[in-house]
Amino acid sequence: MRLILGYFLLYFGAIFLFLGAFGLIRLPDLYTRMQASTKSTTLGAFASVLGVGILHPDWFVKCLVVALFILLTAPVGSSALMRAAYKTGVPLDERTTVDDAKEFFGEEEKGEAK
Amino acid sequence: MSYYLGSFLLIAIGLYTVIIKKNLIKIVIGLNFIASGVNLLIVSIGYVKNGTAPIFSKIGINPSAMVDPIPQALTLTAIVIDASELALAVAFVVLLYRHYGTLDIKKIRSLKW
Amino acid sequence: MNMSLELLLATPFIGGLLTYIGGKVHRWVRNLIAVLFSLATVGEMAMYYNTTFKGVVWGSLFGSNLVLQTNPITWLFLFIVTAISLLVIVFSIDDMKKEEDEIVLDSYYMQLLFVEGAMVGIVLAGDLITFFMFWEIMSWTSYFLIVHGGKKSMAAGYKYIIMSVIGAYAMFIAIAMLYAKTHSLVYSDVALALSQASPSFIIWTVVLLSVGFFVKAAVMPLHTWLPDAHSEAPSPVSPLLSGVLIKMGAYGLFIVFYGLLSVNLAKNIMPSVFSTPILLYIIQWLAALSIVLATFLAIMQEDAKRLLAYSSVSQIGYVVLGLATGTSLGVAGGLFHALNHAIFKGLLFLAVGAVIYRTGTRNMSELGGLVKKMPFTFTALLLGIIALAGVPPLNGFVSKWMIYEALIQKKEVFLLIMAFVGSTGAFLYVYRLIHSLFLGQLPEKYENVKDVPILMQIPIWILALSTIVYGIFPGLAMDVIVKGMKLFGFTPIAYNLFGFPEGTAMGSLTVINIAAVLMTAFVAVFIIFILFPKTRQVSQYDNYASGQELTPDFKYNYSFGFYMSFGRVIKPILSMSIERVYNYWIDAFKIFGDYYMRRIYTGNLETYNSYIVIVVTIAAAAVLLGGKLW
Amino acid sequence: MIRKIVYSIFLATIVLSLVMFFAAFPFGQNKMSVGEYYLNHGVAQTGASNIVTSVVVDYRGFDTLGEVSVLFGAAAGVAILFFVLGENRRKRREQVAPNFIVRVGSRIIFPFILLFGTYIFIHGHLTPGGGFQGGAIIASGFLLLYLAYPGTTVNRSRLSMVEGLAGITFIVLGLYGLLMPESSFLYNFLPKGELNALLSSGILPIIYIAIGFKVAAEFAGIIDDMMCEVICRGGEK
Amino acid sequence: MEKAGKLNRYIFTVVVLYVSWILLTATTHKDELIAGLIVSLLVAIGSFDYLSEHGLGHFSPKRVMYLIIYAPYYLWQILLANFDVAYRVLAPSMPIKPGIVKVKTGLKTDAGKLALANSITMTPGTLTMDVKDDTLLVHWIYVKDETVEGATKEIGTPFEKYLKEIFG
Amino acid sequence: MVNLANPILLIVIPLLFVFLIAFSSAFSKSAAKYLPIIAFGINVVVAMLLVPEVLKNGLVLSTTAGFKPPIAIDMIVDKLALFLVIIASVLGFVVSIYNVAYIDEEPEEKFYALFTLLITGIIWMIITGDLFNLFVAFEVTSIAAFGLVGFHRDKGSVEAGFKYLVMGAIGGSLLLVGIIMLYAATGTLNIIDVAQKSAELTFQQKFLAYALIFVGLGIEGALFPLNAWLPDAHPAAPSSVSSILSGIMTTAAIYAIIRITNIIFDYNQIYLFLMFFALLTLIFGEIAAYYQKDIKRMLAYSTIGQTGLFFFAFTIHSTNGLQGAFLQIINHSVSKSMLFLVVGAMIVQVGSRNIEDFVGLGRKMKVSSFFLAIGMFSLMGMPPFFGFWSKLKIIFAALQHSNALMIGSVVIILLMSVVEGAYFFKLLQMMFFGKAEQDREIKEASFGMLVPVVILGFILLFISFYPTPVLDFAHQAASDLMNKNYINLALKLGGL
Amino acid sequence: MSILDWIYLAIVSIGAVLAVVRMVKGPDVTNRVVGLDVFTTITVALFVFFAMIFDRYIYIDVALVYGLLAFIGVLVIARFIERGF
Ligand code: NA
Ligand code: NA
Repeated sequence: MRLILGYFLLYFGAIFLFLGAFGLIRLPDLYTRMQASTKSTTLGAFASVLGVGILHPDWFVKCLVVALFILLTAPVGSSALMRAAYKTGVPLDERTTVDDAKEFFGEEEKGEAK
Repeated sequence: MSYYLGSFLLIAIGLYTVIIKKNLIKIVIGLNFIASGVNLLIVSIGYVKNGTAPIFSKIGINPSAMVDPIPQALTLTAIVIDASELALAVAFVVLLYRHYGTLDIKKIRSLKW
Repeated sequence: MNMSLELLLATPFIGGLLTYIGGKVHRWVRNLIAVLFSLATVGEMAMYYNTTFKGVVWGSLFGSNLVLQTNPITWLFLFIVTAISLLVIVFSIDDMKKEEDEIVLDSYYMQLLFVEGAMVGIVLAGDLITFFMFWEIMSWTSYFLIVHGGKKSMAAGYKYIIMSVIGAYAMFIAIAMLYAKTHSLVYSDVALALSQASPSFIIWTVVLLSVGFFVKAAVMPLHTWLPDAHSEAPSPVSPLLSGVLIKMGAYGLFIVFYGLLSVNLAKNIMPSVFSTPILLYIIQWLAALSIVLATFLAIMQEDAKRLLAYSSVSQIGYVVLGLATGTSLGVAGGLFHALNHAIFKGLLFLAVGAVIYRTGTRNMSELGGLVKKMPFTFTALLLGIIALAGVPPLNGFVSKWMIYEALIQKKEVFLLIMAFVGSTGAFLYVYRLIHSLFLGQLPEKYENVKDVPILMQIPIWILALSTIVYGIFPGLAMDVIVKGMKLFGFTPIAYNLFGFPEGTAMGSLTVINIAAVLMTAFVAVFIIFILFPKTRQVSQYDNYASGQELTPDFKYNYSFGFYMSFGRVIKPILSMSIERVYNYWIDAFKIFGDYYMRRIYTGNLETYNSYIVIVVTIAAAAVLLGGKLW
Repeated sequence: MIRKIVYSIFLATIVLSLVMFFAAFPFGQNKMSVGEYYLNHGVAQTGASNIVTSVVVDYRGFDTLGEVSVLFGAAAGVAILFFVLGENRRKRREQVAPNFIVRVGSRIIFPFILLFGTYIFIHGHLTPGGGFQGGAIIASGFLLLYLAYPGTTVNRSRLSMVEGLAGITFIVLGLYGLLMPESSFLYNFLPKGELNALLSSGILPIIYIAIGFKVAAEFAGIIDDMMCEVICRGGEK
Repeated sequence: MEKAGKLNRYIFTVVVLYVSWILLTATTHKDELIAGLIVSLLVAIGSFDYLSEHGLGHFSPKRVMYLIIYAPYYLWQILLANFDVAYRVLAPSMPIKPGIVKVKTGLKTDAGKLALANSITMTPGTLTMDVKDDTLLVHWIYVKDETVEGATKEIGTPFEKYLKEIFG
Repeated sequence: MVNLANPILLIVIPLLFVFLIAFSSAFSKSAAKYLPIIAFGINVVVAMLLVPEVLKNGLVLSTTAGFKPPIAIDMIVDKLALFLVIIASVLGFVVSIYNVAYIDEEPEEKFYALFTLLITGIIWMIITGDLFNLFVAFEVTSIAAFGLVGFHRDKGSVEAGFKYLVMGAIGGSLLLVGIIMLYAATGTLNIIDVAQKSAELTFQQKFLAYALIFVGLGIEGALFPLNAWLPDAHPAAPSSVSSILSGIMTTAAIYAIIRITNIIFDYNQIYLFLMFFALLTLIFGEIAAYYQKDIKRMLAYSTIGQTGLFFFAFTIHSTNGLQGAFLQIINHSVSKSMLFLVVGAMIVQVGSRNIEDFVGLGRKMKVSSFFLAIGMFSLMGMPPFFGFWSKLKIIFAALQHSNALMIGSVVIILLMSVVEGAYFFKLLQMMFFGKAEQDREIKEASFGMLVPVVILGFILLFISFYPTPVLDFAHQAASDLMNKNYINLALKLGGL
Repeated sequence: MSILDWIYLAIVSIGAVLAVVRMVKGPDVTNRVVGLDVFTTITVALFVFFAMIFDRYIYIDVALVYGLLAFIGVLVIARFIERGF
């Protein structure tokens, strides 16, 4: 049972790790790529590490620490990166419908100038 | 052998960079390539087939199945030294940029002859 | 006895240091110490004069054993060194007063005494290392003396020190080669080693040593430093340089050829020409060329001191020519001429120095007519030029005569002719000198010129008297020379106080007899000169040139370009100036440095990094080629 | 272009010669001589379960002293190069990070990073971690803080004090070994303890803690200088 | 809500760190526990100011309870998000309609806003780029509603009700 | 009671002071100024205490961590190392005094810490008995030097510092590769152990490792063409630092080459290979020095030339040659350090590094100029100064082998000595006999800067007039190295 | 290592390779960094996996350190992308 659950988590993680990377290749612009990669790899790593924890119950606590760490840090990194990308003018895909960011950052620039 | 070759290539790429590239940052990166190559070489030297890390974290680990601990220790030292050099190099680059307004090494030659 | 030699060597050095310290007290203290210590050196020299001593080994204070030795020849040179140094120091006291900076003077006297000490060391040295050490000390201390003379002297001094260093290093190689062979550089050991060495080794060492001595002795083509240095140096230094310092080269040659290498040995290992070993024969030719070319150059000079400087090159040529004959007579003549030249050239430089002291110029075309204003200096200079020209009864005559005689006996006709040409030429330039300075018209601005102060007169007088004493009593010098040469394996030549008795190698030569004949002739000519009508005295403004009235600027210029027409004749010879060759090398060096060296230190980091890679590549290639890169 | 080709050939030569050399010492082959001694005696002699640590801090502790000095030198060098007078340094306080997520995220993670760094260097003798890794992690916490709050200032004289004191501790511990009968620098004079226990292997953990503090202080100093260079001077130019 | 007192926050930090230490070392060995306490006490000195504004207030039962409820919900959302991503990445037609929209939030504390931002990032189709005052900037992979109100309702509201309780 | 005659103290005590400087800077600004003086004062004492020990036993070996080499790192002080350690400590002491008056730029405490670290690293390089530890010491030295070269932070300093750093870093890495190759071949890092265990390797195998070590150390050791950083870095650094860089740092690197060559790679071909570099170094250093307008740059190139000279002496590979090399090292260390200190003081007064501006300085700064002259004379090898004896020994040793190569080398050496004379005399003549166009307000160097100069000057004069003990000691050290006594003694004492 | 482990390794490795592809392709710095970020996350997971395979508990610490440094690295890079030096 433990073995099955462990390997399930491990494989579940592996698949999403793969998917995240695949999205990186397939999706058209940076922003959508990041959408895919952030969610998938985080979950993938999270599940994968927990899987190890379950397969090796002595280590469960430590694995949990690693998994939580990943869960906590990944979104922060991604948002910082995407913001930076937008601010340096990394192009959006042509299918993009709305762009409130211009306004959002525009105000900010003004705010800074004060 | 392949690991050795990898480290040699890293060293060679690094050397190539410091000779051919004109950008200060690239030169610094080249230095880092060389250093990484050397570190990889050191670690590869110490590797013993099927050896494990030389840590007796449990009772009864057989020391004869372990890799050579010396290269690992040396790498540890070398890495810190490389990091130190890197930090200083970056500091120099920043200052050079301030003084010369360029990162092109060809233009930074007020000292010659 | 041991101690005294050390004392003799130490006295000038200690004196030099004390002078410097004394200068901080008062300039008279300094001057007194300088005079007293040089006097003491002369005294010590006199005390042990003409004694033979060998292999005095002095402690290890300087890192290696300081080996000292004496023999009559060394005493001859020590006499020259100490005596002239003393006179120069005395002369300096007034002459150098014009230097305002007392500090400069403190170091000036110190350096004078150091040069003296270094030369004493060279002469007393009993091994080549001691010799070389003092040789180098002499080079740089004398360099400092030369550059005391102002802006131009710096270039001169620079040339001097560089050439000296080159010469010294040539010597150095030879000394090191000898050391590798014998592990002892004491003269006797070296001589022993040379007697068993291969001919090529001997030739190499001897040639290299000679190069060092040639530079110092200013034998052509290594003379180029001398005219500048001797003329630009301060007045009192010139006699020391011309009179004494260049003799160290002659002394060195003597030591090498007759101390380390015996004539017989030389004859055995190399072919002979005119029964002279080829090496010596070549040296003879170099010396003869020096005599002739330097004479021509002296004739062409406008600067009094420069004229004397070239004269020195030519006169030292006689010394070397004599030394290189390899016969008793020639070598004795050479040694004697070394002494004589020291005396009369010292005298001439001091006399010209006296004129410069009063007039402030040494350009001959700006001078003239000083005979009435400086009669004493005139007399001294007259004696000097007579001695130089080799006219009896003054001292230049006997030594030159000995050299001629030696050449005649060896049947070296060409050399003899060249030596004669040199002597004839000497008449031309010495006449020029005395005429331009003392005869003719007196420029207006020198109306109030007086003779020099007594302290400057004394050294001049002493030298002037010496020209007469050694001229009339050559035996005084021959005493030492012959005694010394015996130690070096020469057959002694017979001599007496007045010259050479009949039936000796010299034939018969008694200066008094010759002088009597000449005096008679001179008196006859003088009487004729008095009796016959004289040329009319003309006011100095009362002359014209090409129908134009001369402006005061030009009015004294009749002595400018005195031998111009003669100059045109010899110009092609002079244009082969050795100096051009030197300049060519200097230019080449500059181009090398400026053009090629810049391409190495480019300031380009990539290039620098590539050097590293290239060196590693060379090593790697060597490994790949199986280590057979060399 | 020719230059590039020529140097490529040169480098290829170098690589080839290296390959030739190492052909005699194949990868994975046991080349140990002294290393074997460490593996066999390390635990008994030093009490550290991590033999790398026993090499780093004990057998070759002197290398580590050097390494610490190198880092110290680099920090001092950076401080020299980025030296800014006090007035300029104060300018930095006014800066705010515009990025909310980074700001708040970093703030929350910061204490855990400190804790984790400490964990790493305290367990240096038991795990692959050690003073350097721990110190570097702590310093990276400071880096994070700077990213969040560019106005952050560290008390530089306190940093100097920490790095100085840590260095002094290292050396004084080493010098104490000279007082032992073995009279040897860095002699491990404390009891070795039980294998894999936190309190084991004598002076090793103490040294590693000192190194941890030192490295943290030095990297923090370097980061502080670099940030100051970017921010304080950035305004000037 | 104003900041808690210094001591309060310090103790909170020590507790959090000490728990983390125990998790990290994953042992109850006496030495480790003592060392952990010392380390937590020391580290907290330098860092309590950064960790939290509420201090021990975070341990109020209500907050802990909501947290316990929120955690599985959050994980579930992540799971959904990933299937969503998988769908969009793998579907041949690539059903995307990206856009950047603004989302309003009623959360007041920084921690709360961060939690919201992170939650949005980790959940289906959205990624927070920045937060300012009460506005979140969100990249949406399939824009359903371009207005601020609509977007807020679609993206923010589901999380906000829990987070409001947890971070107040 | 602790035995103070312990080589390890030579490194550890100054290092302790490095950290003390950092520590004290938190409380007091001025303590940092004086701590280096104390540190190197102690070092001089320790070095002196080692003298009788070394003379008695041939060498003193000190292990670390309570284990014998090759298990642990050891420090070995033999006669030769002692020689250099004394020079380094004395220079450290003297130049630290100079710094008190000389350094007036912030951040001072960092300067003092790095300065102390620099000399510590140099001593470390000299006495370590372990190859990797040598690399570490090399890096300690380099990193301190990089920072110090950039100390002024102006355009030139930064450029020089960066170039030096890049070349030094490449050098360090190559050195490390060479060391690692030896480790791969022998499984040990102790120099003597490596020598023993690498005995069965072929020359060809060893050569590449050697070349890498040589290049690495050669960069620091200023060997042509690896020395391009030097003429930039030495002038850019504060003069007191240049004094150490020129005086002992390059020497320490060369010494490391000498020792490693002698112990591990003692092949005739290698000496030939090295001689080639030595002569090129000499030629390019001296000729380039001749053209310099910047006085410190001139001295820096002169350092290259001098390095070439003593390195050549080493490649003669005979006791006499080594003796000459060691004598020349002493001569160069003392003289060149003194020159840099004097020149530093002069630059402070003149406000320029251009040689033209030094005209007439001989009259204004009499004491400084006097010692400048003495130093230059000794470097030129003019008797009666010490340099004469070293040059003499080198030439004599070279001509002991009367083959064309040696004779040619001697000719080159002497020609380059002429060039050296040419530029030194040019400067001296200008200083002493030239006259400045306008009168300048120039005073003698301050007392604090004069004292170190005078100390070094008197050391130079003393060994000039009483060189016998130094000559003898150098001879013993040389014969120890040639006879490999070093190895035997270390084996006996170290229990390898 | 069982066959299951090998398959896991294969899947994850392909993911890592794809991430590297993005790193190499770019086309801009940000894209590369995203590739790097994915790559590091995968590596962290792999570290933990290897800890299990080789039965070395301590590798997990390595994973943690690696993850931490990668995180800070991304933040630093993001900052520099955004604001330059
Ligand atoms: Na460790
Ligand atoms: Na390096």
